[in-house]
This record gives sequence, C-alpha cells and structure tokens, in this order.
Amino acid sequence: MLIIALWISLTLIVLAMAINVYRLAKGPDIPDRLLALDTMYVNAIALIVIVGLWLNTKTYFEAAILIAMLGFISTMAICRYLLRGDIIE
Amino acid sequence: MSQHLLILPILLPMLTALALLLSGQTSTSFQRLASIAATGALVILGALLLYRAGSGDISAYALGNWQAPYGIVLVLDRLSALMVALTAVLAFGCVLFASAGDDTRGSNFHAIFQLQLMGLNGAFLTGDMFNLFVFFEILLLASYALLMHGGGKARIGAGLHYVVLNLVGSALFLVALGVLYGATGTLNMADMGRRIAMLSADKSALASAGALLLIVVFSLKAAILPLYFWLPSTYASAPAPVAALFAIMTKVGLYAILRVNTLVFAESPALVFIEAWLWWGGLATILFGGIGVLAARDMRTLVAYLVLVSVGTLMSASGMGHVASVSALIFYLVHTTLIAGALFLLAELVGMQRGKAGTRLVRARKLRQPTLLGGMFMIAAVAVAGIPPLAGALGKLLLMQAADETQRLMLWPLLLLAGLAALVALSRAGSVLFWASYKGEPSGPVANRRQLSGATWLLVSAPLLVLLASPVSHYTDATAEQLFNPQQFTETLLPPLVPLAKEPLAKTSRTEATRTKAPLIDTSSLTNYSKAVSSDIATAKQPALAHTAASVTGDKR
Amino acid sequence: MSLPFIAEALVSLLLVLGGLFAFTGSLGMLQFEDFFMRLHGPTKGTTLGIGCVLIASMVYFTLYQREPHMQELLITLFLFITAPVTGHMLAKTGLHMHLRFITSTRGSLPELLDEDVGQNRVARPGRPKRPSGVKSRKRQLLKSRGR
Amino acid sequence: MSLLWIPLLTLAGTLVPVLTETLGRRRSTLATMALPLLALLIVLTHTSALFSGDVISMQVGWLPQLGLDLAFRLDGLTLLFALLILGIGCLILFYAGYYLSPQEKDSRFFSFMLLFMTAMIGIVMADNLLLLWLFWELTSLLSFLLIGFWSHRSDARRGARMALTVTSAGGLALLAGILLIGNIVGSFAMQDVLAAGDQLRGSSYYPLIVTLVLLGAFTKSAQFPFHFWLPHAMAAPTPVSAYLHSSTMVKAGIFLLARLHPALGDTSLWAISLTMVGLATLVYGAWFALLQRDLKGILAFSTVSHLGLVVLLLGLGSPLAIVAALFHILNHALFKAALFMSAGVIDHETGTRDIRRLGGLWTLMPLTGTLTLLAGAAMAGIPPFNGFLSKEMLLTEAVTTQLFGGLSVVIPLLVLIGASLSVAYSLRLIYGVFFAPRSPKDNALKESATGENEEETSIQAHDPPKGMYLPGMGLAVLCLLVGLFPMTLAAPLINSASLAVQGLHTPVFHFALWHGLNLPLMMSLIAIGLGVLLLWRHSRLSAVASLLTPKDATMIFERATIRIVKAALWVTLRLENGSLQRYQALLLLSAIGMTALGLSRLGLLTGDAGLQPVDGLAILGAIVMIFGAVSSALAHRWRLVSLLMLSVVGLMVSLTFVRFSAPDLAFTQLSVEVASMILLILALFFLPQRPPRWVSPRRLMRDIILATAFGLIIAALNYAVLTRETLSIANFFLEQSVPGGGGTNVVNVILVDFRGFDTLGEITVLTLAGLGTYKLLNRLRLFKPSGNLEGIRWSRHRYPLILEVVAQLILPLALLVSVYIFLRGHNEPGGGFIAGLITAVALLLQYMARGYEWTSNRLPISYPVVAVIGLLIAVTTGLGSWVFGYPFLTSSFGYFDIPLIGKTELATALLFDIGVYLAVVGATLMILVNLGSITTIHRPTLKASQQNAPAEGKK
Amino acid sequence: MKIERYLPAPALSLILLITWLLMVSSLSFGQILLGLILALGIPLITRRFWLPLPRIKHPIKLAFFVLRVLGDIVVANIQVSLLIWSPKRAPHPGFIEYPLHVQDRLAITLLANTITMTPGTVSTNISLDKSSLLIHALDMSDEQALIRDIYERYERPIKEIFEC
Amino acid sequence: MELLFSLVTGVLSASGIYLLLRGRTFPVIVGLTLLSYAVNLFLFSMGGLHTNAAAVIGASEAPADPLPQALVLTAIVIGFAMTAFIVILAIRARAELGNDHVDGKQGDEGEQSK
Ligand code: NA
Ligand code: NA
Repeated sequence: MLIIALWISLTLIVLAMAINVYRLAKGPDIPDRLLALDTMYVNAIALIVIVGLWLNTKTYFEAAILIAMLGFISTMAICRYLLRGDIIE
Repeated sequence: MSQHLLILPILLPMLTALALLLSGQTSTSFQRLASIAATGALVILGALLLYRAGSGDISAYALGNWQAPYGIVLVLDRLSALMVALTAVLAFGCVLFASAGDDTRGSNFHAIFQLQLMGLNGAFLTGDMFNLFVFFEILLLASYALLMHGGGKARIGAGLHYVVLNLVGSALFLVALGVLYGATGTLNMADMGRRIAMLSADKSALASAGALLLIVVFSLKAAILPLYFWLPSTYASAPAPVAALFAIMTKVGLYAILRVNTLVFAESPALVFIEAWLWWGGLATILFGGIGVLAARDMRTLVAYLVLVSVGTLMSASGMGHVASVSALIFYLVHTTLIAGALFLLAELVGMQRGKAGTRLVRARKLRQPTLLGGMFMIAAVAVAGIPPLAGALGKLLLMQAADETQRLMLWPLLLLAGLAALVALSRAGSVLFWASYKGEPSGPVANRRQLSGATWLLVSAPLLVLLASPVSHYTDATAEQLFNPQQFTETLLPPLVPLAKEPLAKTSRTEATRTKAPLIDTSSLTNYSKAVSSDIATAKQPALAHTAASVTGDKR
Repeated sequence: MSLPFIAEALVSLLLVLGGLFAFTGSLGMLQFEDFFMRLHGPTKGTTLGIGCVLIASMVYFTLYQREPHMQELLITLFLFITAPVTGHMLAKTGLHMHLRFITSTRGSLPELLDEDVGQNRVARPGRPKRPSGVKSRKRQLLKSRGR
Repeated sequence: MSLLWIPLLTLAGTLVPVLTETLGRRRSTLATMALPLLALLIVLTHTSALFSGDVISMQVGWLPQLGLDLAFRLDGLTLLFALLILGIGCLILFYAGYYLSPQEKDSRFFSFMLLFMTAMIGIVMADNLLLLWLFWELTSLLSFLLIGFWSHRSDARRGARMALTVTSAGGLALLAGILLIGNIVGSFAMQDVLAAGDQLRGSSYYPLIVTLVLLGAFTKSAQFPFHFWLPHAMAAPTPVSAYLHSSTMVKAGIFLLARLHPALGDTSLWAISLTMVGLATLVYGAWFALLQRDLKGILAFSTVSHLGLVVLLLGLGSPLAIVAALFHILNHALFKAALFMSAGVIDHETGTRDIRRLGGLWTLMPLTGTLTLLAGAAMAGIPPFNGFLSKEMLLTEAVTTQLFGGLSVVIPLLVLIGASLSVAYSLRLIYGVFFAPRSPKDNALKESATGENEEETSIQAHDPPKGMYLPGMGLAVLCLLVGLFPMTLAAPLINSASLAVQGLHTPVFHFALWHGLNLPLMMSLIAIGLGVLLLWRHSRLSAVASLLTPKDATMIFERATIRIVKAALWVTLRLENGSLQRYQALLLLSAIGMTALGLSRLGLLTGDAGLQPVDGLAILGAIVMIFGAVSSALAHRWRLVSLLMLSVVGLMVSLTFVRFSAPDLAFTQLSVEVASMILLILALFFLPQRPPRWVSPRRLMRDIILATAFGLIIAALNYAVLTRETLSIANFFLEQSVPGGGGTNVVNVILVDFRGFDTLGEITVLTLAGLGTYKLLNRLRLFKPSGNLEGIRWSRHRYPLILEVVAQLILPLALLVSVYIFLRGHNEPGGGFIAGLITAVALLLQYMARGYEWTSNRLPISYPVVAVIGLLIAVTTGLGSWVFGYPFLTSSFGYFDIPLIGKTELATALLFDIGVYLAVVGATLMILVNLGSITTIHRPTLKASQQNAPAEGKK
Repeated sequence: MKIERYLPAPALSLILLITWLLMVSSLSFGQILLGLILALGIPLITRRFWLPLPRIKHPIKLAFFVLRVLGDIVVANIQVSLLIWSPKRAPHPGFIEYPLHVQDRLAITLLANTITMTPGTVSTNISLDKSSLLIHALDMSDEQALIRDIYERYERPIKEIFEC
Repeated sequence: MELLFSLVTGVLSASGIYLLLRGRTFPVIVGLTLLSYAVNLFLFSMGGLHTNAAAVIGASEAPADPLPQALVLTAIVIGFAMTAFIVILAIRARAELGNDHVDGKQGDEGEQSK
C-alpha cells in the first residue's frame, strides 16, 4: 500500500514540477516565471521527502528545511528587485 | 620549531595578514613595519629551507598527522625550497618598494600581499594535487585583489580579462583533477605518479587526457603562446610593486609543470605530447614575445613582453625534458624573475619623474635622478637582454648549451634574435627615457629611499648571480637531478604501494540498493579492502611528530 | 487493525492527498488565464499538499519506524508562514508590473495608481500574442490597466 | 697569477675617476692613468718571454658546467693588442683630460673608458672562447654608452643605438659560432680550440661556424656591408673615436680573425670570404673617405678602408701576409689615433670639423699641423713612414696571390685603386685643413655647416695646450720612427704576434723601406701619383660621386628599423586584439585539442564497468536540467529570465546530489545558490539591462561549435571515467573516520580533519574575496536607475510591511536551524560552512527587509573582523597541536561522560568548524552587504587618513 | 524588570525551545539543556532586530483562530481544486479594496497571510497608510459580502487576540 | 545512467561556454556559474554514481567515495568566492569603463545592429 501511495504521490509531484517547468519556459511575464520557480522549490521539498520515504532514510531531510528557507529568501530577493530595483537600500 | 619549518612559509604570512587585518587601518607605519618584517623573516626562512634542502634530503610535513597519500603533505625538495626562497627575496623588494606610498592607494594592501605570499608558498610546498588547486585559488584571488589595488580604467579592464580567463582555467583544472582522480584514485602527487606508471593501457589513456588538460591549465598560468594574451596588459597595468611580484606568478605555472612532468606524468604516455606542446609553445612564445618587445610603446609593456620572452624560454627548456635543460632553466628562472621584478619597479620610478608621459616611450621632461635611475636601468637591461657580464647571459648560455643537436636548430636562432630584439628595444627605450628629454628643470618627485632600496635589492641579484654562478648552478644541477629521480621522492614520502581495493559497493548493489534498507554487499571484497586498508592505517597515523619528521627526512646521513 | 497498519494507511492517504493537492496547485498555474488567478493554486494547493506529504513522513518515521522525527512539523510551520508572504509579494509585484488580467475581472483599483504601484508606464515592445486555445473564451479579451 | 692583475687593475681603475673627482680634472686624469700604466708595466715584464714565443696562461674555475672559466693568456698577439690598448689608451686618457669641457661629467666618462679598456683587455687576453665573448659583448655595450655620451644630441643617440644594434647582432652570431665550436671541440679553452683546427675544418658545421664567426668579426670591425655604423659613431667625443673606433674596438674583429686563424683559417672558404670582404671594404671605405666633408667622417671611412686592408691581408693568408696584417694593425693604430686627436684639436679650436670651412690653419696651429702632416703621411703610405712599409707588403702579397686563379689580377688592381684613394684623402685632409685657402663666401657651405657657431671662429684658433697635442705628437713621431727603424721597434713584437697566430709557419721577414725597384714600389708610386690627381680633381669627383652614391646606409638602416617596429606592432595588435572572446576561444581550443588528443588513445569510450539502468526520475531531472541550462544560454538577452533558468539548474544540481548520495553537497549547493542569487540580482541592478545588439551569424556559429565541442569533450571524459571502476584511497577515510577523526559524517571529517588544510585554504579564499571586493567597491559611484527597463518607476513601498514582519520572525528560527546544522555536522550532513551560509542569508534577509542603515545600526559588527577572527580560530586550532608535538591541524577528540547529559564528544575539529562558520558568515556578509550598501550613503570609502594619497585611477 | 532583561520574549523562547526539540526529535536532558540555552540566547541576540510587537493577550483565542484557519485552508483548497479541475465553469475574478481596522503590523501581516491562505483570495497590496488591503479574489460574486465575511471570520478575532 | 549524467554535464558546460563567449559581463558571469555547476557535477561523479549511499557511517552500509564529495564542497565554496569577486569586478568595470562589455567598449567584432 505504502509503495503504491508513494508511486502515486511521486508521479503527481513530478507532474506538478513538469507543469512548473512549462510555466517557467512560457512565462509570459517575469512574475509568472518567478511563481513557477518558487513552486518548483516547494515541490522539490515534497520530492525530497518522498524519496526519503522511499529509501527509508532521513539523511537528506535537512535539504528540505534548507529549500524551504532559502527558496523563500531568494524569491523575496527577486520580488524586491522587481519592486525596488535595489534589494538592499 | 624546526620540525615545523615546512609550514612556516605558509603560516607566517597568513598570521601576519590576519594580524594586519585585525589591527585595522590605524597605523600605516605599523602595517608597513609588520609586513616588511614578516617578509624579511620569510627571506630568512627561505634561506633555512634552502639549507635544509641543500643536503639532498627530501623532507615532508604531514598535515593533521595524516600520512600521505591519505592526508595532505607538504614536501620540501630542492626545487620547492628554491622557489620559496626566490619568492621571499622578490617579495621583500616589492614590499619595501610598496611601503613608500603605493600601499595606501587602496585598502589592506599588506594583508593581501601577505596572503598572496601564503598562496605562492603553499603552491610551491604542497605535495597534493587538490591542495595545489586550493593554493592556486588563494594566490589567484590575492593577485586579482592586488591587481585592482588603486583602481583605474586600465587595471579594471585588464583585470576583467585576467580574472575571467583564470576562472575558466580553474574550472578546467578541476576537470583535469577529476579525471586524474578517476583514473588513479589518489590525490597525492607522488602516489599518483607511481600509480600512473602501473595503470592499464586503457586507464593510462584516460589519465593522459587529464594530464594534457592539466598542462593546458598550467600553461595558461605560465602564459605560453595561445594562452598568454592576458599577460601584457595585466602586467603593464598593475601597480608597480604588484607587477614586480607578478614576475613570480608565471613561474608558478612553470613550477607546476616541472613538478607534474617529473613526478606525476614521468611514466605517462602523455609526456611526449606534453613536451611537444611546451617546446613548440615555448618557441612560439619567444617569437611573438620578441615581436611584442619590438612593438612596445611603453616601458611597462616592454617589460611585460620581456617577461613573456623569458616565459617562452623557460617553457621551451621545460619541453626539452632532460636534466641539463631543467638545470639551466632553473638558473635562468631565478635570474629572470628577480630582474623582471626590478624592471617593473624601475619603470615606476622613471615614470614617476617624467610627469604626464609616465612610462610611455616618448620625449618627456628631464628626470630628477637620471644618473642613478639610468645606471639601474642599464644594469637591469643588460641583465634581462642576456648580455654579458650579468646573469642573463649565463642563463642563456646554459640553456643554449643544454639544447641537443636538433633542438638547437630552433632554439638558438630564436633565443638570439629575441635577445637582439630586447637589446634594440631596450636601447631605444633607454635612450628615450634617459637621454631624449626636453630642456628645462626636472620637477618630478625624488625616488623614495625605500623605493630605491627595493629596486636595488632585486637588482643586486644580477651581479650576485654572476659571482655565485658556480654554487648556484651546482644547486640547480642537483635540483634537476633530484627532479628526475622521483623514486627518492616517492620512497621518502609514501608507504610501500598497496594495491587499491575495489569499491566496497559491489556492482549489483548499485541497482538493487534503491529500495531496500540494507543493500547487498559483496562481503569478500569488503574483507579484502579492510585488510588492505588496515595495513595502511598502521603506518598512517604516526604517534608523534618527532618520529614523522625523522622518518621522512631520512635522518642525517 | 494493528498500529502499523493504521499508520501505513494514514501515511498512504496523506501521501496521495498531498500529491493531489500539490498537483492541483501546479495545475492551476497551467489552467488559469492571468497571473493573479494563476497565483491562487500554488499558494494554497501546493502549500497544503507539501504539508500533507510532510506530515506523512513524520507519521511514517515516528509511528511506523518508531524513530521520532518531528522536523516535518517545523518545515510545515515554516511553509505556512512563508507561502502566503510569497504569494502576497508576487501579487504585489504583478500589480506593480501592470500585468494584464482578464477582462471579466471585477472591481477597480483607481487610487492605487498614484500611490502604491509604479507609474509612467511607457509603451512596451510588442509582445507575443496570447494563443487563444479555447474558442469559447475568446470573449475574455485581456485588458490592461494604465494605458 | 700576475695575469689576472692586468684586467683587475684596469677594472679597479674604473673607480679612480669617481674617487678622485674632487681633486680636479688634471690630477684626476693622472690618477686615472696610474692603474692602466701599472697594468702596462706588468705586460711589459713578460715581453722577453713572449718574444721567444712562450704562452703564459692562468685559469680560475668559474662555471664548469658551462665550460666557462676565468682563463687568461698572454702571447704575442695579446701583447701586440695589449700594448695598443693600454699604451694608446693612456695617451688618450691624458688627451681627454684636456679635451672635455670643464663642466662635463668627466668621472663617468673616464670610468666608462676604463671599463671599456678592461673589456678590451679581456677580449685579447681571454683564454676561453666564452669568456672572450662575454668581454666582446661588453665592449659593444660600453661603446653604446660612450658614443651616446653627449646624450642631448640626437645624432649621438642614434649613432649609439646603431652601433649597439649592429655589433650586438654580430656578437650574437658569434656566440652561436662559439657554441658550435665548443660543441665540436668539447671545450672552450683556447688552446684546445686552437689545437682542434683539423677537427673543426673537417666538421660539417664548418661553413656555418665560419659564417657566424665572420658575422661577428665583420660587424665589429665595420667590414662592408656592415660598415655603416662606424661613421655614425663619430658623434662620440673625439677621445672615444680615437680609442674605440680607430685603435681598439674595431680591431677586435680583426683580432678574432687572427686569433682563430689556426682553428678556422687555411681553407678556401675562409680565404675567399676574407679577401672579398676585405677588398670591397678597402675600396669602398677609401672612396667614401674621399667624399666626406667632416674630418671625423674622413677618418672613420679611412678606418673602414684600413680595416678592410687588414682583413684582406688575413684573407690572403700567406705567412708574410699575416705578418703584414699584424704590422698594419700596429701602424694603423698609431697614425689613426694621432689623426683623431688632431681632428679633436681642430674641432676644439675652430668649432667646426667641416673640411670646406677649414683651411689655412698651418700658420695658426703649426704644431698641430706638423702632427697631422706626419700621421697623415703615414696613413697615405708615403715613405719613410710606417704606413708605407705595411702597404708595400700588401702590394707584394696582392701581386703574388693566386687565390682567384685567373682572376687574381683583380686583387692588385683593386688594391692599387684603394691605395690611390688613400693617398688622395690623406692629402686632402692635410691640404684642406692647413693649406687650402678658406672660402667663407660659399653659401652652400654655410647651410651645411655642422658647427654650431657660424662665426669666424678660426680667427682665435691656435695650438692647444701641451697636454692636448703631445699625445698625438708622440704617436706621430712613433709612426716616423717605426718607419725608419722597423726592425728594432716593431719586428720583435710582430714576430711574437705572428708566432701566436701561425706558429711554426712564421716566416723570416725583414721590414725595410727599400726592397729594390720592384713592382710593388712602382705601384706605390702610381698610387701616390693617382692620389694627387684625384685630389686635384676633387670637386668634379664629388659631383660625379653624388650622382653615383647609392642610398645612404643610415637611411636604409633607420627605415628598416622603423619598418620592423611597425610590422611588429601590426603583428602584435593583430594577435592581441583585446578581445576576451578570442582569448577564451583560444584557451578552449587548446583544452579541447589536448584533451581530445588524450582521449583519442582510448580504445573504447565505454569502459568495462558497464552501465547502470536509468530511471524515469533521473530522465526527467536530466531534461529539466538541460532545459534550464539551454534556456539560460538562449535567454541571455533577457537577463532576469536567464537568471531564473540558472536557478533551476542550481536547484536541480542540488537534487542530483541528493539523488546520488551526497547530502552535504546538496546542502552546500542550496545555500550557496541563494547567496549567489542575491549577488547576481545585485549585479543585475547595477549592470545595464538593455539587450546587446545582435551578433553576426558567423560569430554565432563559431561560438556554438566551440561550445558544443567543449560540451562533447566534457561529456566524453565524464562518460569514460564513469564507466570505469575507480580504485581509490577512499576506503581509508571510511575506515578511519570514526576511530581517527571522531565523526561519522566522513565528508565532514575529511573537510575538518583529513584534509582540513584544504578547508583552511578555502575559507582563506572566501575571506580574500571579501577583502578584494572591498577594494573594488571603494568609492564606487554608480548610476542608479529610477525605474525598470519598461519605464515603470520603482514601487514606493521601500520596505514592504509584510516582509518586515516575516523577516523578524524568521531570524531567530534561522539562527536555531544554523546551530542545529552546525552541531550535527561532524556526525551527520551539515557543518560550519552550511550553518554559516544560513546565518548569513538570514541576516541578509534583514538587510533586504529593513534596509542597510536600520540593520547595520542593530548589528554594529565589522564583517571583515568576523571573517578574520574565524580564520584565526581555525589557524589557532591547527597550531594547538604544536603544543603536543604534533603537526599543524592534528585533530584530537574524546568522549566525556558529563553528569546528567551523558556521553558527549568533544573534538578540536568542532573548534575548527567554528572558525569556518565565522569566516563564512563574515566573508559572505562582507561581500553582499558591502555591495548592497553602495547605493546608500554608507558606501565604502577609504578612511580620511589614507586619502592624502593621490586620487586613484589616475594611473 | 530583570526578567524582561534576560527573557525579552517568553513566547518566542518557548517556540524556540519547542522548535529545537522538534528538530532534534529527542527529549534527552542534554538536548533540553541545549534547547534552553538557545531559547534564551537567541532572543537576546536578535532582540535588537525587533520592532515592538503586540503581546498575545488571548492565547486560547489564538488557538481557536488557528484551528479555524486550518479548516478554512482545507476548504479553500477543495474549492480551488474544484475550480481548477472543472474548466467549464468560468470563474469571475476580481479586485477588492478591503478597509483595514487593525493597524498593528503583526496583526496586518497575520490577516493578510490568512486571507492569502484561505478561500479564493490573495492579498496583493497593503496601502502605504495601512488603511486598506487590496485583495484578489478568484471567484467573486458579492464584493460587500466578501468584505464582511473577512472581517467577521478573521479580522475581528485577530483584533481580539491582540486587543488592538 | 552514466550516459545520461555525462550528457547533462556536457550540456551544462556547453551552455556555460556559449554564455562565456558573449560580449557582456552578465552573461559571462552566468556562464561561469553554469560551467562551475558542470564541473562540480563532473568532479563529484568521479567517485561513481551511488544511490542511497551517503558517506555517513551507519546511515548507509556501503557508503560512496567521500573524497570527491569533499573536494566538490571545497570547489563550490571557492567557486562562490570567485563568482562574488567577478560580479563586483563587473560592476566596477561598468562604473569605470562606462559600459558592460567585457572588453570595455561599445559593440564588438561580430556584433552588428540587426
Ligand atoms: Na568510476
Ligand atoms: Na543597495
């Protein structure tokens, strides 16, 4: 059961990431792409967690923490850039 | 302390730099004093290292007490001792010169200068490939920072090229390292060398690819023909004491080539190609460097091209690949490094007094100290052009003598013509700079005592090398001999070779391990490797340093 | 029904739900026609989806493998704090950049023009035409403010 | 050993002028002469031995590897030259003491002269060919300095450069020849070389050697067609001309020919080369001497001619010819030095050297006139002067030679012409200066006057002080005396010299004015007659000559030089066009080529380890990565898009690290990714964002091909390695990580222990980058756009409220996480570096959310100091092991039972990691915050104390 | 006073301690001790970065609020999912200007985030004078109803929690 | 898998090189970053591609070669330092030279207006 659930979940997440990539490529505007990238970061968290479950290991888990934190900060940086140009002022 | 002698050339400048950075910018005179004192101490250290290496023994220093090939070791042989000493001598002149005022044109000059020395010494002393990369990066980054010291259009423009090319170079370095590691499974140079000698033909070809790529990277640093274009503008635009110090930078590349050619790739089939590359590249560099010398319209550019000619000379000599040529090239290297440094410093002094014209080779106002500077220029010019009676001539003679029947055919004419080009260009430069001045009273600043002593310090090498030609060339002969006998190196540094174990992860487990928590292990291979390793470990971590140092230097014989 | 089974069932459910929500969130990004609408999916769906997956992992390790593992909670908390901020900032950026929205959008934003968002928009270089994939939506021409 | 004293004394003499500068010119000059005189004395003490044909030599080892020894010899040939160098040298020094004007920097001049003297002595005494070459080049160099002594004059500078160029070029050729000789003989020692004549002549390199050696000798001795530098060297002060360009340096080439005669001579190649060149030079020099207007010009060309004569004699090669050559060397030195001195006197007294402006000086300067008359007659070869003797011998040899077979008759004919011309210019010199009526009305003459003062300077002309004419007079008298008593005064010397050159072949000879009425005498008479005739018709002659004169050699030389320099510049600029793209392309091409060369030796790209199966996830990941990379490249004109794509690649790289079991790498990559992102966004703001113009398709094609080739090489390399089993030292680390390093995370243990030294270097690099950027940002002023590319003004929300609040919440959490990551590092993925980046990024978020000023007010920390302290902690940890007698960075750890807490591990590696942490935090913030701050009023600038330095950027 | 000095934010400290324990997933004495040290130390270090935040006056209300929001999030997701999965139904998006009653920064943030996370709305802009919040609704039929709804469900509880 | 991995490093480095050969500083920086990604992957892969084999004693029973990982970690950090430096150098160059061309000039060989 777990394996099947993992399969389903993994497939869905991977599909979600594919959509993100599509949006990233298509745009049409920078915020669209940024949104896609940010979502991709978040989906990557799920990917790592699912792979961790799959492999039955916690070794890579901190990567999820880092992605959550750092993805947010880099998205904020780009937003600030788009809003104000200068990100530290 | 003597057992830690090998690491002092790295730690001393580093600690000096840190102390300088912590002391802030409060007192310029303190910074200068500290920097000069530390560099002076390095000169003494260099002498001690020369003395130690002069005995013919090779000493090693196992960092973290992890023996080679597992840990990083510093290795002192004749060549590395010579390079460290040479760096110190050059740096001392530069730092003296810089202390006259160039150091305050930007921030943290002395600290970065010391870190540059740290990088250089580390690159010369390390016996580990990857550690060499790290020290390369330290010295490169320090050189970037020093190059930008004081800012200005020309520097920034030239610096951008220099930095980008070197970054690509660093990337290639890593690729080459990766391939070499993939083929040999080790990073220690001596270990890599002996493993390359035993590789199967298949893997040996792989290692060749890495080796050839690595040589391209080193050639970029050393600046030979298709890869030297960054050099003229970079050297010509650098602040004088920095440009002078940069005289050793190309030699780092050369040093690395010498090291890997004799220690790592000595048994590799790639060596033939490497030597051909060096030989032809070196010759072409002499040719185009000589042309550039003729074309130079500025004294700094002229000196930069002279550096190129010397690089070409050294490289072609390294491409000859025998003991005599290596000995000759080391002799020439010592001379050319110091004189190029002196010339950069002199150019600055001359430019300073010529007002707007600076070092451009056009008529300008009279110099303040025409006799003194002219005399110094004369000595430097004679030395660098390879005219008797100074060391350049001896170096050239040694090199020409070292060439064999067929090599001669290419080397001699080029070398002689390049010498002639240098002579023509330098005589023209000298006559414009010192003779063809406008009427009127000189108004430039008088050269500072520290500047003069810095330049003189380097300049003295030219006559000194002539006087000491015999002992020096004895040393370089012995150095070349030592280089071509890597067995000594390997034997003192490494435990007897144990065949490397297979990867513990067996092939089948690679694919199957995906799902199960406990991957399959080929137990037989595991026991094999643990046996092999445990015998290594027994020798790896030594109980105490006293033993380490003694065992490696082979005691007093 | 042993504990492991319940745990397994719970984990499986959470995983599937998580996957579904996450996928839905991203699908919204594909389906909707303007940026502001596309924003809704990821901020809500993806966040919740990932939350589910995280909880699933926590449950799995803690209950199923009996190795307490609570970091997932931390990440979930973190995501729930940051996701809306990301959404908000992205929307703000979208407004600032005068992104077009579909004509059927209701409401108006008159006073924002002067005060809060960028102004003096210059003519933009010609942008590619939006492919009008679905004929029935042809009426919903895209409009843009500030022109 | 006394031999060594000869060069040493003259060398020591170089210091005398400087030391005695304060004593006044006279005394200084006398003092300067003392040491050379002493050296001369030493030479003379050996004469008796040398006259009997002995060779005295000494040797000190210098550079045995090179075959270069400090070896000197004294034989007859050396004696002849040493007497000239030292004897005439002293006279000229004496003369120069009067010649130079009082305000000139004479000490330098005299020092150079003595140094030159040393070099010349070195050439003639060298008992080692390499040593000879060293001194040879030294003379070129010193002649450069001496010719250019009046450096304010452009002709002096040009003449000096030309002389240096030509003679050094020859010197370099000579070097090649010498090295070849040394190679064949196996030694550079003179006696070995001289003894190896047959071996050399038999070598296949012989023609090359002869060519090279002759090139050296001919350039030095101004033989046609390399003669042209000599007349231009006349810009030198007259003592220099007298010394270098008549009696010594120009004779060095001839000396070399004589010296190497036993080794290289006696072949038809040698003989024909020397004869032809000598003949051509003889006639050519004499012809142009006749056409010169400048006194020194006449003397210079006559020198050329006479040197040709000597070369001719050496070429003829019969024993008597060689004796004659040696004799003429002596004679020429005597009369030419005297003539130069007199020319100097005339110039000194009248202010001009133009023969057309001079005349009638006999009454005004009788003594000078007498001296000139005597020496000039010697030069013309008029009996009873010494010149007549050697010329007679030449004519004899010319008549008897059979060198050219049937064409040999050409030789005496040409020699006759040369002799006639020689008579003519000698007489012209004497007549023109002392007896001819002066014609100041000549306008053309005034225009071309070389003297500065156009006024009738000769009115005040009178004989100079004794010191100035006595040396010349002495020499002139000597010319007469040698002519009258050759067997007493010259024969022993010439005999011993000949012994040195041709050994047993030395003939029994008899110098005499009268050999009977023979063909040579007839020819002499004809020559004198013709000479007078030529002088008489001189004006017509010059008119004809001016038509015939080919282009001036100087012009050719100068133009050639300029052309070469221009060509060099063209080549250099073509090669170094300042395009980074080209330099990169070359680097890449080299890398591709060399690597491909290595790979081509690989039999099969796929190794024996085989392949692992691919899974869907990996394929998808690869596609995303490839998509990201390619679109980042394609979108480079839309920079933000390119950046976002780059970010995708970065994320995928971290996921790849996760996929292939490298958690630490994944974490590091992720945290570095964010820092780089922020960095690049800052860059985006400051760099112009307008898309660049389109690139030509050809260029694009080139780039694409290059990039593809590189990609293929990398892929091939990667594939080749991946499909082969790597046998590495890795197992040691896995085995030793826990027992030896005290940590279960092997990667971390490698970083802080096994290879902690690398890590120390790495954080040094990071700190250095910080320091470097600080340098770059110093006083940087930038244009700050007021809106984005599309013209939308920046939002008025400087610090969005919601971001402010969230940043505030995140900071403590992030710090907690970084502590967590830090502490687990040694045993599980994590560590100081990642923790440091998390801290740094969290703090950066504060800067972004709240602005620079607000944040730095609350965080009054100097980031460089943090970084440095971090480095210091790391180094100090490393140094700590010294206390226990272990090498730098030896780690130590232990497990301690702490009450209530339990077994806890304490490791020095942790301390080291703290250093890493601090260094990373400090360096990252130093870079990013500084960069951020340049748009604020807190831009980095140097402190006031350092601003007194001249404004930077001027250089 | 003294406690304030060494424990500037008890709530934060508690959160940090809990977070720490969650992170290390252990309740050993050593970890608790370490957690305590960090929970006390980090606020002391970061306090300089705080702007005055309101105290949570009614933690229980907060708990209820959180639960309600969580529930709403689930509902919101289902709603949005339906919208996404049924392309036939054309949504009617719209912008609404929501007048803000709370003025505290934390409260506004909390409200804005809540709005973003809950049914069909995303907060897009807070006006400079903090008087209004611009909201983008995915499917809006009645503007006033939405405003009322938001006020009743979220803003009022928030006001109560912080008593502002 | 090996082929796929090599393909990725190849494409990454090719894209990086393509960007490096552009005339402006920003693409060059992006190119360098891409190139360093490729190189890091390359170097990392020298220890072989292993799944669920983190070099943590106890966590995986057959750990991968940790040495290349440690090397790559160092390389990443150094790469970051270098990127930082060149970014700021590019900004400085822009300020000093007035444009962002790598050769400090407007337009370059091969570039032409469309
Ligand atoms: Na492998
Ligand atoms: Na800023």
